[in-house]
Amino acid sequence: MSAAIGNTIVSLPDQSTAQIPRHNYINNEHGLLSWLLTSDHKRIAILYLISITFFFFIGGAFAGLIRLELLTPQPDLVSSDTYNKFFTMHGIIMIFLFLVPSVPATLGNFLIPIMLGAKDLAFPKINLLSWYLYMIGGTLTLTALVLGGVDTGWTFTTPLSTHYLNTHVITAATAIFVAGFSSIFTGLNFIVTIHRMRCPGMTWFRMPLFVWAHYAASLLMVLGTPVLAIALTLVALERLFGIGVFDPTKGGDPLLFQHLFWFYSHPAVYIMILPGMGVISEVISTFSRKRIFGYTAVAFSSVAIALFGFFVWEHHMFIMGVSSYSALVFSLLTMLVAVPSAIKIFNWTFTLQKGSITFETPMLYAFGFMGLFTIGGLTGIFLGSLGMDIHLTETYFIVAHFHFVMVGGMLMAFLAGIHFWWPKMTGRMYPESLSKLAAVTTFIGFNLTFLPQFILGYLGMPRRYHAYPPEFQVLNVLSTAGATVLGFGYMLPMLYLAWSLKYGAIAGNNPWQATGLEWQIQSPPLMENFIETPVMDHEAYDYEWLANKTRNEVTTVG
Amino acid sequence: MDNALASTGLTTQPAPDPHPHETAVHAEHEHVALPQHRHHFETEEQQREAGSFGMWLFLVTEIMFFGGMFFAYLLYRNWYYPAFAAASSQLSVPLGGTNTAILITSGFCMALGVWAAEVRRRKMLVVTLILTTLFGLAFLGIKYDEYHEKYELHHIPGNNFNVSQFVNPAAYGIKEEPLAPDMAQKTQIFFFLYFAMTGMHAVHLIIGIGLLFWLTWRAHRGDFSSGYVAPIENFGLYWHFIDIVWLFLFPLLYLINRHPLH
Amino acid sequence: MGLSPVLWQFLVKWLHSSSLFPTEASGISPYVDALYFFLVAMTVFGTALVAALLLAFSIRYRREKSPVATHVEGSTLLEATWTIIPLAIFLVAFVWGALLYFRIYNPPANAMNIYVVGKQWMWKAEHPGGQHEINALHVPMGQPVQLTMISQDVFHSLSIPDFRIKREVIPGRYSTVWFEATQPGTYHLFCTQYCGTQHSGMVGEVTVLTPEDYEKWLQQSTSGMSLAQNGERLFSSMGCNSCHNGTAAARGPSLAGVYGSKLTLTDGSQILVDDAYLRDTILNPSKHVTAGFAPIMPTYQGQMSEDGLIDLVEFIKNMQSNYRVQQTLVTAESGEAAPTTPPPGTTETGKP
Amino acid sequence: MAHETIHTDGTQDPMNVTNPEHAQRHIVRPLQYTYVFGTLLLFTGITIGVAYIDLKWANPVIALGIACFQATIGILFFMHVAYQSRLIKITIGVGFFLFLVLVTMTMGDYVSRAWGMW
Ligand code: HEA
Ligand code: HEA
Ligand code: HEC
Ligand code: CUA
Ligand SMILES: [Cu+2]
Repeated sequence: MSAAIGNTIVSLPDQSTAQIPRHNYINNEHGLLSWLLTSDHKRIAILYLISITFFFFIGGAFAGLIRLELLTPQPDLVSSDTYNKFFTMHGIIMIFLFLVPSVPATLGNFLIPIMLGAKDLAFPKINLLSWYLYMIGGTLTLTALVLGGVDTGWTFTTPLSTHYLNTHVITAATAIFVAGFSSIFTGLNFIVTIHRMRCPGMTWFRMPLFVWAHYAASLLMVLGTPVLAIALTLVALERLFGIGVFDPTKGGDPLLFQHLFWFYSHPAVYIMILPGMGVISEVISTFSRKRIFGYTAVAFSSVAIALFGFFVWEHHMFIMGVSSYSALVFSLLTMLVAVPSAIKIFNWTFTLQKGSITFETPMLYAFGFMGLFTIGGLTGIFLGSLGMDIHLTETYFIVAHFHFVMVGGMLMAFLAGIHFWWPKMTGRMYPESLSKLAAVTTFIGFNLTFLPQFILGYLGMPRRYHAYPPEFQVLNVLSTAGATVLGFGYMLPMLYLAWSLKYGAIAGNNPWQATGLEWQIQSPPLMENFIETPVMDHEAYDYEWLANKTRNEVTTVG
Repeated sequence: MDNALASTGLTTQPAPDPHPHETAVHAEHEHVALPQHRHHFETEEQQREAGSFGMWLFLVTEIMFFGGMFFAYLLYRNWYYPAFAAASSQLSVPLGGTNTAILITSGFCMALGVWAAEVRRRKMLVVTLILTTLFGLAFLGIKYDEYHEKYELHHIPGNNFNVSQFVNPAAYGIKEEPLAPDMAQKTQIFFFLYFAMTGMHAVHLIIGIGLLFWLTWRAHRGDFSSGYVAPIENFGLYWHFIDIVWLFLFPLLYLINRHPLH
Repeated sequence: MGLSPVLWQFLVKWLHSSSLFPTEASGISPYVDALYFFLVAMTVFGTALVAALLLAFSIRYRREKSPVATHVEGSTLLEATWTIIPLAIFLVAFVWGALLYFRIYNPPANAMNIYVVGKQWMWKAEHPGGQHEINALHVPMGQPVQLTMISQDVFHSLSIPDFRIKREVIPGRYSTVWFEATQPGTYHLFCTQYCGTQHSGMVGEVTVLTPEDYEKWLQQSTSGMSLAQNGERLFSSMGCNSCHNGTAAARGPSLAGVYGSKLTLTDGSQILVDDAYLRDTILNPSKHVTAGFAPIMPTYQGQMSEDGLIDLVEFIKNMQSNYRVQQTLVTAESGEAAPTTPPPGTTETGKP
Repeated sequence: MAHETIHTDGTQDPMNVTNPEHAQRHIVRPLQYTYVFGTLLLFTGITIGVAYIDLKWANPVIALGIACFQATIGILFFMHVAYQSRLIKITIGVGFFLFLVLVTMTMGDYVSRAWGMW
């Protein structure tokens, strides 16, 4: 039954006879309430997918407004207060309501139990609670927005946020506090599930790398997020009572807030990237039909990133008046934390060697990820290097750096994952050529948007600027032009994925001929995933095992 | 055990079965299914261990949560030691000490409660839970009294905060060295941390007491007297954790410098 | 080409007005740029390497060419290679960057000092001669200039891209940065730390003058009083001289020559007196009490602006003898307007 | 962190079947609780008593030492960690370790700052 050799591995069932399985998690129960009260991890994943997409487009709309304002050097489109609210809302929404939950809460939620051979996450109700917390956090953010917005920047710098602004800081802080607990509970659920719910035979080193990456990210969520929670609580209290923990005139230290904030927010960037790295591992392996090169190295590098990620937060404060000696230590540690990422990139690259590579859409996104994340990561080295950071910090260089890792890296990985698992989640294929177009469009648009920003940054254009000297205009125009292309590139998947829900080709169990447990069950899966508890009797990414299995299978769709 | 299962680990071995996923039925591990057994766990043992592991992870997040405040405390105590010492002397050691004892006792009752659930004694469990609740309430009562006193002395940080007591203790009949006015201002940071830390602790207690009511009711109904002890056990962990936080708060806040200054 | 004429104009304008990197207008710029080029080379090399490998493998092992994948487990040698080589490169970046950092943030001893106060949303520079300027900074060429900066409200950050320097301006604490301008001209001065509504308006111009022009400029823009002279006035009007008058009966220590010396505190520790210490001891005198004195000095927190503090600091810095202090005492007494000081033994009740 | 995962070949480690984390359920007897209870009370008394004696720098050290000791026995016996699996012990260890990272690395900054606060 193996697919004929061509430039693709897609093996769809015969479309004239194929059907979506009669029983699956989607049609198991009906009605809105059956979704809102579900405790099925797959349904919760779908709830998350819908909500984060919603917030992504809101965040994206703000990005569009930012770029529009920056088209001209004059402050002409909106007032500076409004502009400040734009980038604050953009940052808060994109980070806390989109990127942090993006892959873990959707794909992770959907796949981790299946990949481990479990029926559900360890605490299904807490999983649902976590979605509700997320929604409360999101609603509060929207409330803050509707009431007039916040203009602290996503970093809530004290004493600005505590004493000098009269916008809805407390509402926004509460929103993030609540959303933070949603993330803590997701992480907690994953860790317990990974430790406790693996099916027989599923040893640590038989787990897909996707699960390893999520394990590492979950550690960060569980250990880091509470510190953000307390930092924001203190901000809210200080705002309410004006006590002075962060107020220098009353003897407090504003840098204390920075320490607490970045103690979470640096690890948070790894919360954002690690799950994406998990996606890339799956995609690369599947489309080169090979086990990931250096499986253990990739697995351990995830854990190493999680561990070292906790020791470098001060690199966000290098010029803020921290001690030079401790800056030295943190700069050194920053260099160390970059190495595991390099290990991963090279292992993925060498997975291709001697493979049998095809170029379906998820693979294109994965290639995009590798190139852009490398640039983004290496520009992180610029910032970690003390003397260079002095010139680059607080300029567009930083903006470019983090959009390269977050948008070029994580968002690409998210889209790779969504396309890759779309057939599993919905039972239908997305339209292949249109999606390739979207992938290429985003890649081009992305580079056009953010490459000029590196140059702008080195030229010295400060970030969070509403108006700027006229000589920076050309690069800004390029950037805005790119953002338009990019926005178009992101609208496309939205549209055709929605279209495919009804009209897409029926995917069958395993359109990619992939090895993961999730591909051995029907798509969309059953309510409790497996008819019988599976037994893992082979290594992860064992394509020979898959070939044997397929050879012996009588029918594909039963 | 289960070597039969493990021997299927060879990857090259052809799998003639169209459904290679064997059911993992392990008779010797199957306990009598309790009504509380959640469907997605293989065994009840697994469920119980997952529960306590999850609870511990949650407590670890709590460590980090309180950790942020403990760090702020450490920093400012080192910077403004005289202010911290003077302000700390305003707290009542008898009340704080009593509260410590009360909380330890309530923890002891909780521990007995876990035992009672484990040996399936319904009455005993209910009684210990009620005692735990009562001691928790007593703690809050005393705490309220202390807060109230601070309120009357204008020691609540904010607009009404007043440092005159530290600048001029003699006028208040307090035998303490006066603080310089600028240092006296810093007592506000102490009191802020005092209220933030004990307040956060109290919030945890209040949540705990809420849960205790619910658990007592369920225990009374007999939910936990048939071998299903996980909720009691996990709540016990939470309760003890709050006690332990207090065991640090008490010396740090109340006992900074109790011997006369030289 | 379908390039729109508008865009074309922009491109031409840009090519004329600015290159890919900013002017090198300070002594440190070439060093920063050197590190930058190294890092750019690293990025280009790393990205090219990854891209080349991806491309080569994609072509060589695409499905048409390589229908069946060959199993490869991994290779310790390769893992070691791509652990050690990037690590080595990153460590070079670390050492290089660290050397530069200490160079940019440690001013040479002969640097002239200019004070900068940041507030929402303007920069105020104060030259020792008393020249004040708003959103502008005039500096001489070829001479190391140290900026001693403080913020009156929130975090700001002073950035001069063409000098490749930047430093956060912190509320409640002096921070410093230094540079040596090498080219006359005007350069951007930005506030780069987000500081509220008009953050993007908190910009100014740095004008680098030849030493002669600078002298001329100083002459023209003087307001008559130097910072130290202002400080002297404050020293008597705030009543500092009632305690710090250098007489045997004085309740406070003599401040002559205190700047740059090492003080022993009551708890036995030693501390170097610098600008930051002087400022802090005026606002929080009881935080570090000099050995042999009682903590009776009142706090001036909230009674003095950052400008006033700078004047006082500048005055104390320049105080080599108590002569001038005693002068202020004499004038004060003869004018019958004795400075109000708290009576000995009692201290003011700090109102919140 | 993958402490219990030595068997990469997977042949000896059919996880959830015999969970190596699986610890014997141990019911702590009330008498033992009483001992712990007594010790906790005793040390609360000691910590109060010691606070009234001037021991210079040793005062806070002793107070914290006692608090740590109390916390340890509370965790070990009231919270049953002494009888728990290694996994749980490690989890708690990680929590405290990370708290120490937060404290020491941040303090490192404050202590080594040159602005004379120390
Ligand atoms: C997903 C998010 C993400 C990720 C993964 C990273 C990854 C990294 N970041 Fe980034 N960062 C952010 C998001 C992220 N960052 C954000 C949001 C900010 C700004 C916050 C704000 O102020 O608003 C920021 C800011 C920021 C700063 C602070 C700058 C400042 O404010 O002054 C620094 C400084 O060190 C830094 C460094 C790094 C480093 C060293 C990495 C490393 O982990 C990168 C490691 C990866 C690689 C190194 C690439 C792979 C390597 C190779 C393929 C080898 C190449 C081969 C050879 C050299 C031979 N980042
Ligand atoms: C996940 C994180 C994430 C993502 C995906 C993005 C995506 C984008 N970001 Fe953003 N960005 C941040 C995180 C992110 N950003 C953060 C953390 C900051 C710092 C904030 C701060 O300083 O506090 C920032 C700041 C930031 C700035 C700097 C602002 C400043 O400092 O003054 C800019 C400027 O160009 C920018 C641009 C963009 C662009 C063009 C995109 C594009 O990729 C977006 C493309 C998507 C779209 C364009 C959406 C398309 C859809 C529509 C337009 C339809 C909308 C329709 C309806 C709502 C009906 N971002
Ligand atoms: C009531 C008396 C009094 C007044 C008024 C006073 N001081 Fe002081 N000052 C002291 C004493 C006593 C000390 C030493 C103890 C200490 O460090 O607190 C001191 C210490 C200092 C020091 C630290 C240097 C050293 O040698 O210890 C400086 C600087 C200083 N004062 C500056 C000022 C300035 C500037 C003013 C006015 C704005 C002022 N003082 C007003 C009494 C006073
Ligand atoms: Cu001042 Cu930005
Ligand atoms: Cu970081």
